[in-house]
Amino acid sequence: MATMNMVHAINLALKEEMQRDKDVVILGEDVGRDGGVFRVTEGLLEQFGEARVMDTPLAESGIVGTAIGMAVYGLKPVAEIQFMGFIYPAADQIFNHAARIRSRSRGRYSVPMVIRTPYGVGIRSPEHHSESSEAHFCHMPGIKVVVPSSPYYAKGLLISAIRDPDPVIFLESTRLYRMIKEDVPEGEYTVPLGKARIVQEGGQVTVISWGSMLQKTIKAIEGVDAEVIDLMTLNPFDEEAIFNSVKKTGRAVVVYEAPKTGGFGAEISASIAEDAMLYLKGPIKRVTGYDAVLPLPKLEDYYMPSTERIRKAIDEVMQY
Amino acid sequence: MATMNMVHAINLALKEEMQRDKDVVILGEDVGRDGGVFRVTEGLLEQFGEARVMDTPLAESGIVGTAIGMAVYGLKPVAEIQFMGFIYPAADQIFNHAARIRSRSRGRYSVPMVIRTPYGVGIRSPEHHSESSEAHFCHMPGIKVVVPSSPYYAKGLLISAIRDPDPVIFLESTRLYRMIKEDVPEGEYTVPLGKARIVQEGGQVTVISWGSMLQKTIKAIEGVDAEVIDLMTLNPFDEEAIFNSVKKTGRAVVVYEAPKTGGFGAEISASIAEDAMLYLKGPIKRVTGYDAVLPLPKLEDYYMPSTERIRKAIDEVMQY
Amino acid sequence: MPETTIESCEVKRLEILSENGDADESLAPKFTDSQIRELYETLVRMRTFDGRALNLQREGRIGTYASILGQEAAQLGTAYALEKRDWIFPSFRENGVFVARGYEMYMILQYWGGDERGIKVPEDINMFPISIPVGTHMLHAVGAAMAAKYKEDKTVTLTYFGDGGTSEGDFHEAMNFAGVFQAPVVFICENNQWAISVPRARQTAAMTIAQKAFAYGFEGIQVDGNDIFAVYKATKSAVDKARSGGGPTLIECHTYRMSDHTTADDASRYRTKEEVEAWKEKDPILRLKRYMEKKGLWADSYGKQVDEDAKALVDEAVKKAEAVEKPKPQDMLVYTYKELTPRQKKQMGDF
Amino acid sequence: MPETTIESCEVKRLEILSENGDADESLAPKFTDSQIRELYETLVRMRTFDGRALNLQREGRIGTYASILGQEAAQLGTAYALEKRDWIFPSFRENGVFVARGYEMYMILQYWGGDERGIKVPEDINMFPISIPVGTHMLHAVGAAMAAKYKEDKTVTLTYFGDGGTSEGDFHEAMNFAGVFQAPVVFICENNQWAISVPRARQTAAMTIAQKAFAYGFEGIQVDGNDIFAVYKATKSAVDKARSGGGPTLIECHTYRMSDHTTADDASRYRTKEEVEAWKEKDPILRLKRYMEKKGLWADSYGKQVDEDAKALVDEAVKKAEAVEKPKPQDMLVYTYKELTPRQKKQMGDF
Ligand SMILES: Cc1ncc(C[n+]2csc(CCOP(=O)(O)OP(=O)(O)O)c2C)c(N)n1
Ligand SMILES: Cc1ncc(C[n+]2csc(CCOP(=O)(O)OP(=O)(O)O)c2C)c(N)n1
Ligand SMILES: [Mg+2]
Ligand SMILES: [Mg+2]
Repeated sequence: MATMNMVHAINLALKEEMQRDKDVVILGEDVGRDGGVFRVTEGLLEQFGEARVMDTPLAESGIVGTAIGMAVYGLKPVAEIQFMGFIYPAADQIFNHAARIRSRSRGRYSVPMVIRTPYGVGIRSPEHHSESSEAHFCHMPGIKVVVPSSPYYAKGLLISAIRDPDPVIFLESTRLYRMIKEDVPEGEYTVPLGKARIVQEGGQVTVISWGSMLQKTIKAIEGVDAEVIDLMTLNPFDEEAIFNSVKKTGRAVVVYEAPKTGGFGAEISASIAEDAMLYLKGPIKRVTGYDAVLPLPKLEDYYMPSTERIRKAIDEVMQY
Repeated sequence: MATMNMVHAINLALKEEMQRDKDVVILGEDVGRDGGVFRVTEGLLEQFGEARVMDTPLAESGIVGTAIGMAVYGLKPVAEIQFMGFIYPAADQIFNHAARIRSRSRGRYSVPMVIRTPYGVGIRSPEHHSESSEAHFCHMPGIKVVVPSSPYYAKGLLISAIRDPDPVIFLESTRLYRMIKEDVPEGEYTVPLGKARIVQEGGQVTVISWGSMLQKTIKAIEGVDAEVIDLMTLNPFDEEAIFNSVKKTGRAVVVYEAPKTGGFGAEISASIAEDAMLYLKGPIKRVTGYDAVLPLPKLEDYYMPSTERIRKAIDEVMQY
Repeated sequence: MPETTIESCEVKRLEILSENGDADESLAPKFTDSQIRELYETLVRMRTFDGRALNLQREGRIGTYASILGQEAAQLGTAYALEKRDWIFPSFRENGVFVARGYEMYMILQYWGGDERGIKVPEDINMFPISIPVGTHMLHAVGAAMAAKYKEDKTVTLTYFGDGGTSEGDFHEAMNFAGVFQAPVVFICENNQWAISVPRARQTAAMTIAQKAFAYGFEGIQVDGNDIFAVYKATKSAVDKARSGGGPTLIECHTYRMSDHTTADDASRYRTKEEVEAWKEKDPILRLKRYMEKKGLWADSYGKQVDEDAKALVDEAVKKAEAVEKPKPQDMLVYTYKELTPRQKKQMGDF
Repeated sequence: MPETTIESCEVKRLEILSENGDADESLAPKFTDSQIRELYETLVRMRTFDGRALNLQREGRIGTYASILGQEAAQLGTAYALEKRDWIFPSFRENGVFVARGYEMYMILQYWGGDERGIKVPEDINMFPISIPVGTHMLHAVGAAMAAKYKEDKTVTLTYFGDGGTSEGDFHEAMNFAGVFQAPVVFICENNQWAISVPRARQTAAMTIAQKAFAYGFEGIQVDGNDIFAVYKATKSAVDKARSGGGPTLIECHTYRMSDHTTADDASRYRTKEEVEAWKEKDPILRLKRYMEKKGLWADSYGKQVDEDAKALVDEAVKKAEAVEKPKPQDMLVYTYKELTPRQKKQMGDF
């Protein structure tokens, strides 16, 4: 057991899975010689060679599209998109192909592929480097979406994602990459996809978040009898865990850093409003990014949900 | 005043706007000589010439990307994407550029462009020809999304969209194209963007839908004291109209034909659960497509929300 | 050193079998008589199938259908150059390739009839399902070829697309990845002169599609796509090259779409009868028949028999397709993921 | 007619000014002495600005920054060939082009300092904001050129991108639309041999970037990108051609990125010192200086003065940039649409 940050935990997961299974290959921009712009794939080219760690041309659709072909042929590609803001050129390959090939071929073909990509506000990057566009991929049957909130869960979830028989988008918060260190076991362990995690039990209010917002949430609830849920897998998401908690607390707050309108937290609210409404004492509040283009670094702290904004929402729902 | 279907109403809007303003140009696949695969642009090449009605190469990103350049330069392009299932190759141009250029340039440049595209289930088409992926574009600040539900509104909304200073995605239900005929005035009239329409007043339940689902909804409410809202503009949507209605009725049902999870109706439910919760008598139900890849024609009727399914949801919420 | 030439390229066109059935024997592939017959019989089967599918659509017995009329040689000549272990990634117009590869014809009809079970490719056919989004599936062929190379499998992948498909960004990325990774893949462009209503000249300002390969550092060649000998020969040498580690090739089959784009289209809106007429004399099957006549491989009774056999096979396929039970509504959910999600399980209860 | 050649292409490279400052006068543009001085002074201003920006980043006074070191001639030689009415669509590495076009230097610093107001282009400069998504903005240049053509404006658009940018699908679509619509656009590829850590040879298997134009039916040329005469001459003739209705041109400026990719990068991880050293002798400014020496246009006092003037201008820009007031949080919302949405109005209340 070693203490490590999320970059190292993810690197370790990749290394161990590549050792275990020679069908696991990596491809993307700068993933090889450079070890990735965040160093997540550092050392893998040296250890596994060019045939398994492929620096590709600068073309996201090409990366995902060829990864689909590899997956269909029997490999387990782990593709990297350098930043989530640059995933859109690959949207067609993800939505119209990766998500649908199992269905289109009635199960004859499948796409056991992972797309890793850094996301989120908080490290003072240029435009397009801080987006959280998970909602798009959660509205696409056939795709799974996973977001770890700490090194331990990052490793366990990534191993599950690599072994999953379906395509998984794996989102890595740039803010978390080097923020937290945690004990992470060497060797195999998995954290199951599709299951949320109760980070802290509580009785008065349920606060649901994921990825980098979880850390903010934990700070925000100090002194409140709150149940905190780390969703971990957004698609398919763990309705049951949410409903059970809301049935107990009668109050819910959802936190996400994407623009408010149409963010994935809307689905969570809507699900509660549909299936657990009768247990609610008051409104379901959302604490989110603004309905604006994500600003450049000078204003990014204003954009991102803050501990104060989360706390304010909790206090508001506690009034009911 | 002539009676016409939606294809003709849209064609008329295009023709009149092109007559009025020579900066309005059309581009897309097969929009010229062929008059569009649904004949929506029929006769426009003959009337306005090749320089204004441009048959493009088969490349959606190219269509939207060049339209952005035209818009920035001072034209008002109306781009056609042949089917909504083929809009994804243009996702990057829409999300990372069209939506953001005003913001990026602090108002120096803008993108007064319309992207028209046929959407929706119901005409027995091959794969990818029946999708409703409006949710993606509603989760993108800087983009407007408009969906008419009848010929009259199609014409008035399209004229508003063309004159709007910001990029508008204009969704045309293939099922509605030739289904309804309606009186449509010749000459200029506009239907404002951002405003919903109360199709029928009622006191017991609010049913919210748009586009082709509105027609199903109207059938489904027979004999119920329902208030029916045609949202018309999904982004930005008319919260106020919804809240006002829900405050009156205390019950809400949202109908959309996209896959349930993460569909735009989730945002509507979530908004009600956040800002009008205290007026609700019971859960907010959603009647939607399934969380599945849209099936080929043999099963499409099972996929699409039916009058029966809508009615069932209304009956359910009426029990509270 | 002022202006110097640092690179150059020549684009070739290969023709072997002329319209009146004469073959340049120095170039012609060394087919046995029975192979020639096999080619002819397969071409007829493809065309018979295609004609029937068009009829079925007109009668409302299947949905929208994309005809291969005129493109049979381009489809068979390419597919015939592959081994069974090789992989095919088709677009939506390769019905003939499916037939040529021994895919059950009734299943093709089932697919166009609106039932995805028709495109569940049997385990023993290395072929990918039909891909409707134009220009996108070539990337899968390249990725599969990269995987084959990594696994040292010595299989080749081959992918089909139209002239219109070359305009999509994914075409570019597929070609570029293939070049960079020296993937064992063969790109077949069926340049049938039209992308729905858009003529080839409006699709790209390049004189040929073949020359586009130069942009990616590998070879491109144009062949007379109605000349099955030329198509086969170019493909065979590209496949051999790919298999032996020589990397990708682009082959432009210069042919013509004799039908409407699909049954939902009316080509008379945008092209002249004369243009279509002019291509009739270039018909790929007629041409092979003339060759067989000249070679003494032809008898009218043989021709009749081939037609009848094809018709019988297609008749049977139609019967079989129409006897298939309707899919169950639940089917739409079960292949989304390997396992149903909790929410999908609830949704199954609706039926 | 067996195998015939149906098309061909030659790729040229243009060099005028050698490393030691000798120019091929038969090819050299007819610059006046004062123009030569203007070029030199602008190059120095660009480099001075760039060096200062790198320092400011190191001191934490601006954010991530992308250096132009080594690419000054490619940026100035191209921009200098334009008229004021012409339009530029830059990528993220055209800081030098901004300087050359008279864009306020303090605003460029403001932008890289994380404040979008720095990229609000003044009304009298026909330039588009920096575009970060690689390879995507060329389409805007093509669209603008199509619009200019439609309006019969006789303006030309010019767009910059890197070698890496040529791999994106949008590059392909932009080039293809430009060819089909004969748009008055000039494509400038600053091939600086690297896309972050990926070397040019791994970006495409083509020998040159220039040859990619052949795929779209128009001309491409490679120039020595560190030779301002060659860059200018090729651009000027492409601009003239575009303006007179001759359609698009692709110009590959063969140059080198002397710095790290950005301040967030460490190039020593993936390339050798020797490679970088070898390019130092090819320096574009040094080369022009040597030319000026040979032409009697040089004096050390002049050189010193130019350096000092540049430094003073940049000093002033830094001061101005750092005096700008912080943006207001509300600013993030107000430029989303022409008018605030009802929901945004509520959100404004948060600040
Ligand atoms: C990405 C995408 N855009 C648009 C379409 C609609 N569409 C179907 S076929 C076609 C034309 C294809 O032309 P080409 O590639 O030449 O193939 P052909 O039909 O001639 O075989 C179009 C525009 C599509 N299927 N996919
Ligand atoms: C679509 C997209 N993908 C990835 C990136 C991240 N990225 C920024 S610059 C760069 C390399 C660009 O190389 P090149 O085009 O050669 O330009 P250069 O940096 O050499 O000027 C990459 C991968 C991006 N900005 N946009
Ligand atoms: Mg075609
Ligand atoms: Mg570069």
